[in-house]
Amino acid sequence: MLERLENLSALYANPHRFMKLAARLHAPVWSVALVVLALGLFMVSGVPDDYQQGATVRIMFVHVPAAWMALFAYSFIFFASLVAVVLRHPLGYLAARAAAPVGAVFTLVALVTGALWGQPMWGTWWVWDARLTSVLVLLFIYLGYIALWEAIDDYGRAARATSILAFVGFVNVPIVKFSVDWWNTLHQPASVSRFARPALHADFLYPLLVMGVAFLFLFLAITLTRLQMEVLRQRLRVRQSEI
Amino acid sequence: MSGRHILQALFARELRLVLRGGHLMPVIAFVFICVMLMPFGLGPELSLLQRLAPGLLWVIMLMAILLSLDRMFQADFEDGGLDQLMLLPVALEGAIMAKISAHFVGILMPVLATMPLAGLLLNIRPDTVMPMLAALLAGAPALVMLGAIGAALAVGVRRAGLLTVLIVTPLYVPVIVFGAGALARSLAAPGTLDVAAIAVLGLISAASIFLAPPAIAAALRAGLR
Amino acid sequence: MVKTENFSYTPAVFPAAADTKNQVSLRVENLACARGLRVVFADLNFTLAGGGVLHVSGANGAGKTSLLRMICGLLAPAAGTISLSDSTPLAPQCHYHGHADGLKNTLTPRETIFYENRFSTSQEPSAAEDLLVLAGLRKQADQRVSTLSAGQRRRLALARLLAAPRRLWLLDEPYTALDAAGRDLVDTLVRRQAEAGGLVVLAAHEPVPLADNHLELDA
Amino acid sequence: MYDFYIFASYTFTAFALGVIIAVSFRGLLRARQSLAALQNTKNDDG
Repeated sequence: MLERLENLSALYANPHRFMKLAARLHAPVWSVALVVLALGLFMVSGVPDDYQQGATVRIMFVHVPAAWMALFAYSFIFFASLVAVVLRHPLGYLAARAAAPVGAVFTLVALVTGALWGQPMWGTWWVWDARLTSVLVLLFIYLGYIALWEAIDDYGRAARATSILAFVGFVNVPIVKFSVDWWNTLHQPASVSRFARPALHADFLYPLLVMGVAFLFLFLAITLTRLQMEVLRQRLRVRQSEI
Repeated sequence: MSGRHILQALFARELRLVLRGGHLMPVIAFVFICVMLMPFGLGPELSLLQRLAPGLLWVIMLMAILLSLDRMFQADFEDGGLDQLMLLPVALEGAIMAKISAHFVGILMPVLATMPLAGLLLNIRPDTVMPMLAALLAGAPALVMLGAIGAALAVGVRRAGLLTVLIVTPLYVPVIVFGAGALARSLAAPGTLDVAAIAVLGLISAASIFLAPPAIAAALRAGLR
Repeated sequence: MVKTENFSYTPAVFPAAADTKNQVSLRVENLACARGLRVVFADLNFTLAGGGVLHVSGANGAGKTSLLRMICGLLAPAAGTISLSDSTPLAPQCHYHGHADGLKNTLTPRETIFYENRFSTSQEPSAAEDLLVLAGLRKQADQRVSTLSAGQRRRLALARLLAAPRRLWLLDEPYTALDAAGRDLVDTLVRRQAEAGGLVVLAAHEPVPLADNHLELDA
Repeated sequence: MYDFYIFASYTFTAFALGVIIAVSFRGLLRARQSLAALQNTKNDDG
């Protein structure tokens, strides 16, 4: 019955093709993620101490990729919502919903590791540095997005409302970055941003890139798992309504 | 009779509703309550308060706007006014602009007018009052338009007020950065006006006046049932 | 017994809702409605010719209100299309008279009608005075709407149908909370709208003699 | 001397990712189970 109602199926379509593909992709994506992560960790362990920061530079290999993923996840949410609204493909809404908590966790990791990295250098747990502040604002953008999903019971409205917020939020991210950087120069005109990465010669660059790829695949793997869950929950909602 | 004429009537009605509904007083009371709390929290030392005054007034202004926004669409949602608003033979974005303008004139302008007085309580330097008003005026439209997006998304939802604040706060960060930032400069260098920052504020406000209504209309349509 | 005011109305009070020349009909094609995922009704087809009055009946939850809201665009259909024969946009030509009347408590009936007149694209909005008399609210004209009884509020909402004349009226149980005089008012308005070539879709539990079409939605 | 901060960073990262991974897999499993359960009840009275 559902398939015949085109507006409804535009929201609740049952992506059989996708679920078969996802099931096939699930194990490979996870194994690649874990393998690259293991390689990354191995390379990180072999890194010499940085002449400036000593051993704490190793925190960079977790902090920076996490910050990358925090931004990447939000772009993923934006494009998934775009696919859902423009191409009217309902899977987009579910993919955006699946990715949000993963993005939020990476943002949290970036914040905590940023504070842990800052502590030995400046003796304080939190410093209102431009990059860390932007990441903090990004965390609240995620929390707002997730809260909107949870607050609206009707799936149709939730999907449309959250896609609007995803678009507005996406436009806002670079503006926040720009304003926070300007704000940072306002209050510390002279000093270069304290988070200037140490001279990135090969010893540091390659492990960082490998860890970055590892975090990317971790993000894709977890999101793929959550997306399958969301699709099954959707199917559950449809089945329960038909009893 | 053109759509414009309908929008004027809508603006007049909404303004009358805002003034009669007694929405203004609680917001002004909120501003002065916050201002009064500051010395208790930060200590009565005048030079400290003077340095913090512009930033504090900006944050208080922002929260006052958030407070006043909560009822903008919720009231119409509950009494069926939203249905009638959507059936007006005029673009929904226009009707939304009329409604928000009435809200701005009826609540925000008076609150802005009281800001210098609130500033006095924080021993604000007289020569920084004008820059503060300029920055507040340049930034307030953005605060109202962006806040209205959050209010529209959350209309009719459980704990809509809290959700609106959570959704809107990240949108407010650039506005408060340039708003309070503009004042910090004029505080540091007396008599000067940080034109660049206020220009950016005006830019953000102009952009939000054009980009927010479609988002608000879409958010209200999403909530139809 | 308080003598309810009689309704002295002159045809001049009713501007033609829609001049009979370009009579327009409403077409509904395989319309379906769902609440969340529960299908309320599906494959609904009918055409309401200009000047027609359609009585929609059915148990609670059969989708009467949803049908009315879909026709005026206040609810997205699960499937199907609703259109006017001259394919002009539907929403701006609809009046939706529902349970939540959209009246503002802090305004007075006179002010309410004053603004409703302005919210119309028709050239000569009907005089507010006549509408107040029509709705039997002349005495309460300057009281706050919050002080009106449920019946009086319904009449004020009915007066809005004429304050801004539109082609299509969607009346959701208009007879509720109305006394005999109030029911006459509804019948008068509906008959007048039909004669002027407009369309009326009226959801009600009780029989509606003046409706020339009837649609039964089974729950 | 800084080992604590490095150790804390990596363990928190592992912990946070571990939580989101565990929650996601549990959610997937639970969705599968309740869908299967629903399938059975449908077949029984089908």
